[in-house]
Amino acid sequence: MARIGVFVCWCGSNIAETVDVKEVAKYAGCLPGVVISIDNKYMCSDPGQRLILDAIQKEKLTGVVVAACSPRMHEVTYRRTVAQIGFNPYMLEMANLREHCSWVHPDKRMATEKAKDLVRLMVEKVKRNQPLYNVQIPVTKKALVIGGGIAGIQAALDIAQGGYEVILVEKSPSIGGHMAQLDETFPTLDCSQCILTPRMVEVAQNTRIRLYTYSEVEAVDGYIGNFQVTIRKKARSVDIKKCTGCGQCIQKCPTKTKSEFDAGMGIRKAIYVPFPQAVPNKPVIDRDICLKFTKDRCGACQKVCPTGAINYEQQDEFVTEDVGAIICATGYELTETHIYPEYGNDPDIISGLQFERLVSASGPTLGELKRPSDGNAPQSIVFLQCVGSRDPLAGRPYCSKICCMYTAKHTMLYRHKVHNGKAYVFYMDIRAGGKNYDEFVRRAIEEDHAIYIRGRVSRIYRKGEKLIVLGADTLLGAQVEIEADMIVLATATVAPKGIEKLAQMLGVSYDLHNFMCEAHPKLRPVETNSAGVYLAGACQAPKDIPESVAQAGAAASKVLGLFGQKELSREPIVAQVNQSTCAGCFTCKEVCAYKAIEIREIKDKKGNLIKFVAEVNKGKCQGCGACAATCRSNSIELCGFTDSQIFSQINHLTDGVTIEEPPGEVPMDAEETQGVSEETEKERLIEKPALAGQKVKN
Amino acid sequence: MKKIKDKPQESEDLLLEKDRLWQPRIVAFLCNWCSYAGADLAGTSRIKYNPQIRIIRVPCSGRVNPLFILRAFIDGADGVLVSGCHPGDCHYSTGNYFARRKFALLKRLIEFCGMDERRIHFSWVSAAEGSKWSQVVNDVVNAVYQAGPFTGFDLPVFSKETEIETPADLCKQGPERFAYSIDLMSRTGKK
Amino acid sequence: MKWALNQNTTDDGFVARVEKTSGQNISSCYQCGKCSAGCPVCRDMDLAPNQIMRFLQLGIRDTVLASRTIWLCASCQTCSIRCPQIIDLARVMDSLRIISQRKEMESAPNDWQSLLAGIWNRFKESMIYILQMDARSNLRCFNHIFLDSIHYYGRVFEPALIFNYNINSGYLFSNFLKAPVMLLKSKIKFLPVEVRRRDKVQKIFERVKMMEREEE
Amino acid sequence: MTKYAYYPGCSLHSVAKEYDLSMKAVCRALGIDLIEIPDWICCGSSPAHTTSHLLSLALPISNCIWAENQGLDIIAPCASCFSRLKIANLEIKKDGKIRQKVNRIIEEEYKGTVDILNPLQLFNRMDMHGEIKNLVKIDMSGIKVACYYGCLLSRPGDIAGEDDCEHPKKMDQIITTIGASTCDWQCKTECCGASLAITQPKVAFRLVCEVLNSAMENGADCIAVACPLCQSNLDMRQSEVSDHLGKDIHLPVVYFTQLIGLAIGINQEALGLKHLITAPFSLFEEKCNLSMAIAKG
Ligand SMILES: Cc1cc2nc3c(=O)[nH]c(=O)nc-3n(C[C@H](O)[C@H](O)[C@H](O)COP(=O)(O)OP(=O)(O)OC[C@H]3O[C@@H](n4cnc5c(N)ncnc54)[C@H](O)[C@@H]3O)c2cc1C
Ligand SMILES: Cc1cc2nc3c(=O)[nH]c(=O)nc-3n(C[C@H](O)[C@H](O)[C@H](O)COP(=O)(O)OP(=O)(O)OC[C@H]3O[C@@H](n4cnc5c(N)ncnc54)[C@H](O)[C@@H]3O)c2cc1C
Ligand code: SF4
Ligand code: SF4
Ligand code: SF4
Ligand code: SF4
Ligand code: SF4
Ligand code: SF4
Ligand code: SF4
Ligand code: SF4
Repeated sequence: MARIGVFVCWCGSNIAETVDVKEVAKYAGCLPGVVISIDNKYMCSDPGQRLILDAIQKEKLTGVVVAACSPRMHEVTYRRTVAQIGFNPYMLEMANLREHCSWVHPDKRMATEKAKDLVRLMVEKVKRNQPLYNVQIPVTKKALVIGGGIAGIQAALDIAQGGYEVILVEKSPSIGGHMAQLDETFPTLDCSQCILTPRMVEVAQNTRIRLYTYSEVEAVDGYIGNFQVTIRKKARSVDIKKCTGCGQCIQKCPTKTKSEFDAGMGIRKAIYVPFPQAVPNKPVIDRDICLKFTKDRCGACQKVCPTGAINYEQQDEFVTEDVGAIICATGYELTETHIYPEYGNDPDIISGLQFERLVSASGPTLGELKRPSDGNAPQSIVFLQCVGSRDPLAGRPYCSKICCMYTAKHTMLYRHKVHNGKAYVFYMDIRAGGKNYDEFVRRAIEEDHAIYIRGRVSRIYRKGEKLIVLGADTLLGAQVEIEADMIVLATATVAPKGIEKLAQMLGVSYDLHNFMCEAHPKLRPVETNSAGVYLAGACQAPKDIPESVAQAGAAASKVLGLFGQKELSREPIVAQVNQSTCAGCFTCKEVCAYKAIEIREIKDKKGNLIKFVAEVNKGKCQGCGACAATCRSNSIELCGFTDSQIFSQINHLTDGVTIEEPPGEVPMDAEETQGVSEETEKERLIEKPALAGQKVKN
Repeated sequence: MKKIKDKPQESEDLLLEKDRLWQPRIVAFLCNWCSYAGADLAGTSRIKYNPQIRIIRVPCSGRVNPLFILRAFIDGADGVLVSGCHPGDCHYSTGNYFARRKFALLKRLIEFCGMDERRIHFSWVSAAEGSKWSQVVNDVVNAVYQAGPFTGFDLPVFSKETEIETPADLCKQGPERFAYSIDLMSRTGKK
Repeated sequence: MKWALNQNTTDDGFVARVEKTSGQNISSCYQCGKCSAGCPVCRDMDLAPNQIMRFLQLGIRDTVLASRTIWLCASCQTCSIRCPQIIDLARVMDSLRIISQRKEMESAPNDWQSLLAGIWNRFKESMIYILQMDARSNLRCFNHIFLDSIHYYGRVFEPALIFNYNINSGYLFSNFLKAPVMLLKSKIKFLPVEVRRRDKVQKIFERVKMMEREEE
Repeated sequence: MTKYAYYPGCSLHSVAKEYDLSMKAVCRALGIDLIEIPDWICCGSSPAHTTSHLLSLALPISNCIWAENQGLDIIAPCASCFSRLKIANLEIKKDGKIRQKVNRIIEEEYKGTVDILNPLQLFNRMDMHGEIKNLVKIDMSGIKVACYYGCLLSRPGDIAGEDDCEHPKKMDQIITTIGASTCDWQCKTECCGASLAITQPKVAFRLVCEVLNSAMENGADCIAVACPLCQSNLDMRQSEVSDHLGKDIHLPVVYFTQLIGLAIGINQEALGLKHLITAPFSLFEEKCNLSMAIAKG
């Protein structure tokens, strides 16, 4: 039998002024199940709290209702207090007499009536509370970083610095990401390679970092503190341990293709190291074009390799790792260059990234600016901003954020190479909000004399040697036609193709454009709604290097914070499945945003499968209750907010209403449940068709 | 709805008289993170509103089972309000979308049962919208007051002459109407 | 710089009307200028197409309606297919022409005499425009004669159309010079073909007018 | 035999009679039955849509009723008619309210089941390329054709159908099918200003100059069109254009159906070549070894 204590707080005069607290306490004392009901001037004060503790001990209370302020204010306080004497904190509830009553209803009679109701509802709820225990989760103190761009590199280094092990998975043959492809970087114009390469080497040398290049995450299981990840190490066809990186194989290889690293501006072999500073600096065979794999010929590389490192038989390898936290730093891609049919697909129209390669000293032209069609230096060049960005027609209304800045940078780099050349920029707005950013753009305009034209370009076509650019200057209100030798498109930044598969694996939501979603845009920018998974860099939204690095540091500090704890302790407000009634429909699984619902097999003693049921992973469940509201057989409950608790509140809304258990409610005892629900199930089955038939006839 | 039509026009005096006799009883299901906090803020800001509302706290509007609402009416409520975070702001990322879909369906059902639609309300109130909360409460109480005491469900009776709307019928009424029903189906159905 | 905006020059009702007739959201234009950049007629216009949008956004009715641009637009739709904000600017131009012409659609011929009378009236009217060097008369004039022809015959009788138009527009010789060539190539038909259901055509015109008046 | 309703429109009965003739002749040869919509009325062309939206829907739709009752799709060779018919149909399918209004105006019940096609789409839809190829008798490989689509066949997107509005290909495909070569030029879909030809001749003239000049520069022998407005606009002014540009422009502007007709050996007279203002005869005589005596009439 329930023994409930009610404690009504005056809150000085805050409550007592408009609510007759004495009357409320007296009323509460008469409610069935209440054994003690007291009022006090300040319940949260030390003597007030003592009152509660004494009553629990003296009256052997099974439940406590504190009728005071908002539970968002002091629930934690009171629960902590009662826990001190071994009373289950989740057997305590608060009735909100202050924020929801005395402060908002001036009429004393009405306020008192409402206060009585609120107390009554809580008494009824607490009668149905069950003792709950915090969920303790052990933590594997090893992190996984996916993506080896600047963001991933930074995050990995920071975590390793903090003393924990890191696994860095990169899908391409080398780490470095896009930053490795850049020439000089805004807003300082320092050389990208010079600042990036040392960090890459640091990654390679750090003993706490395990590097998997040419690898991809295949599966992710588990939850915060306890993830199991499967990594596919794609067959490199070169034994990294044996290879010395001498490069003889590459020299001998007869097969060529366009280099991805050079954004298609240069060529590479079938066996290749993507760029000279690659980490690891060991080649890989592109099996799609290698003659050995396509035509079973050649084998030159194997013949020439002094260490016998080439292995054509190598297979994809799978490794499983246990990690406690995951940082996703998979970066971005650019759209294809020729996305506007009205711009055509002339070879002299290139993307910003291709331009970077063309001007880079390590690029295919060794830094000499040559246009693709005839190798001449362009005497006039046109840059188009917002190509495919801020363009609902192309399906991307968002701003790519980095292109205003890199276009300004490109005009400078161009003018530094071709001193008398003319650089035109078509822009809509210049977005240069950052430290020293606008100054940088102004420098391009004022010192390097880039000609900025406000307007979009409608058409590009070739006329002999030249490309004709037909644009508008909206400040003049006139058309402009420019004869250009080369055109650079600031194409939109997009999420990497197929990244949604990884996001789904990680349980991270992604937006309309497949950028991964942070838990809160302002206050939790590096967390995701999947506990233990964090974001860094351009995978979340277009970002430049400073921002990517800042976010990587933030994500690393979140991981370090997590690893600093001995064990994770979580509130027990989680869902629970009544597996005897669960029909295994898994509707709950579909509504759970946290992928907390798993499929469990129920087997008999002989090990034969009886049925599949839902099971809640307490590590993942965040306690939203969507599943409980969805289950059609009422087989899943949210602890602390069970149907029975809520129905009892509804039930006692009006005085004098007969107290009956609502239909469809799950009785406490699972054994009983089975019989009942089977019967109702049968009834339903019989009744349904008959009903349907009737309706049609009428 | 039938009830509105049947309701006789009442004079000012009568309304005043009724005012003394009857007060609507309204249950509000508020999500813990936004609307409940918004109601708290109304309190800390001392914004006054109608006391005829009884709040039941739930973690998320997605926790609200439509049965809670029906049950509330059976158990003597005259009106129900469900309030959660603004779309896109859900603490649990998608809970309020599920809530929205469920309620669109429930609303149809409740209208079908002949219930005055002024009895059932949904709103988005954020933790920063104390004054909006008080406004919502007053609006809801007013609407329910207009609807009068809840006396029970009033299922429509289909005679042979009454035509039942099927999707095919909707088609006949022109594409907009049909589009609407499809839209409704898709909104209430699964993602 | 020209003076454009104050509270006397704006007319929100006008913007709403343009939005309704065209079905386009005027405020979604972000002034990128791509429409003007590709417009084949832009260099002959007094306001570039994106400027028309801008004036509309600000609700400056008179400047828009007085602009040559709306009469020069060739309805080629280049702007519409390339606008990043998916605005059908050609439709906006159409709506502006419709709005500007609405008043003048009243009189319509129902026999030879009134057809002639109509032509004579338009002649007088357009002479006035010509004297004022007003570009928009041309298209309006053409539209009326064209539609009158359909209204009366059910089809366009092109030679008469061009002939009438040339008289009316004052470009007496521009296309008229082509007539001999066209005759030579036997491109011109001498007798108009009348459709049998002429009354029906006339009904269509009347009902359209009626419904449009209802809508206003 | 495949049957289609045929909507010639005003132009094909007057200034563009050669389009009418050649279209019918080619269809006959390909086994396509064209049935002219009885007692059709004008589609209203651009004067209607720049004057009244409802009128611009009601006029075209009143012509579609017959085809709908017969269960036929409509072929509208004139690009302007095609565009008006197609747009009206699309709008009516999209918007039930508009449909009701239009039905009230035309006092008939139109459901919008008719599909509107232009000849390019027709040949493409029925996959006529193989058949045309089989019928080709004349070697056309000597001539280089600039296929000109103009505005009305390529814009807006739902008009162009499967074709790309910036780089349409359907006409080029047909021209290559009959053995001639096509050229890649930038004015394929540029506006020729036909709708301004009468009201703003100066503007139209500038646009014509640009189109003709570009075709010339890209080495075209002739321009193929599928629109009477483009045809007359580009055809009529070539002597003035020559004066203006200071170079001799002589580019026959022929309907693509006339080219098909020639290639598959249709009776030259039936193609109405003599109605073209810029005479194409010497071109065909020189480059295709054709005797054009009959065509000259
Ligand atoms: C033309 C151009 C010029 C620029 N210039 C500048 C500049 O001057 N200054 C500046 O600050 N910024 C500049 N930027 C922006 C800069 O490139 C980015 O801010 C930066 O590269 C973002 O780093 P990241 O690590 O987030 O992403 P990335 O560099 O894209 O790295 C992501 C890495 O993850 C890997 N990856 C992707 N998917 C997977 C997967 N599923 N599994 C494993 N690995 C995966 C990729 O292979 C890649 O190595 C420029 C960008 C462009 C396009
Ligand atoms: C009008 C306006 C509207 C804005 N709107 C938005 C918006 O809608 N969204 C958005 O994201 N951002 C907005 N911002 C920006 C936002 O305010 C800032 O990004 C944010 O407040 C920065 O936080 P902070 O902690 O860095 O600095 P601050 O908020 O300035 O906090 C610094 C604190 O340090 C204290 N302090 C200063 N010096 C000392 C010292 N010597 N010793 C001890 N304490 C010191 C100050 O008293 C202060 O409390 C807006 C800004 C403005 C001006
Ligand atoms: S030749 Fe052998 S050792 Fe040298 S780089 Fe190639 S694989 Fe490595
Ligand atoms: S076997 Fe393949 S990778 Fe090796 S040299 Fe030949 S083509 Fe190149
Ligand atoms: S950053 Fe600049 S160029 Fe890039 S999309 Fe945004 S506004 Fe356009
Ligand atoms: S200073 Fe402020 S208002 Fe101006 S461009 Fe920068 S962010 Fe915008
Ligand atoms: S919705 Fe209910 S019955 Fe279905 S799987 Fe989940 S718990 Fe089981
Ligand atoms: S309570 Fe929410 S998070 Fe937990 S299992 Fe149910 S739906 Fe998932
Ligand atoms: S193209 Fe569209 S958005 Fe750009 S200025 Fe023109 S109408 Fe406005
Ligand atoms: S439709 Fe009119 S405004 Fe638009 S591009 Fe063509 S001529 Fe210019």
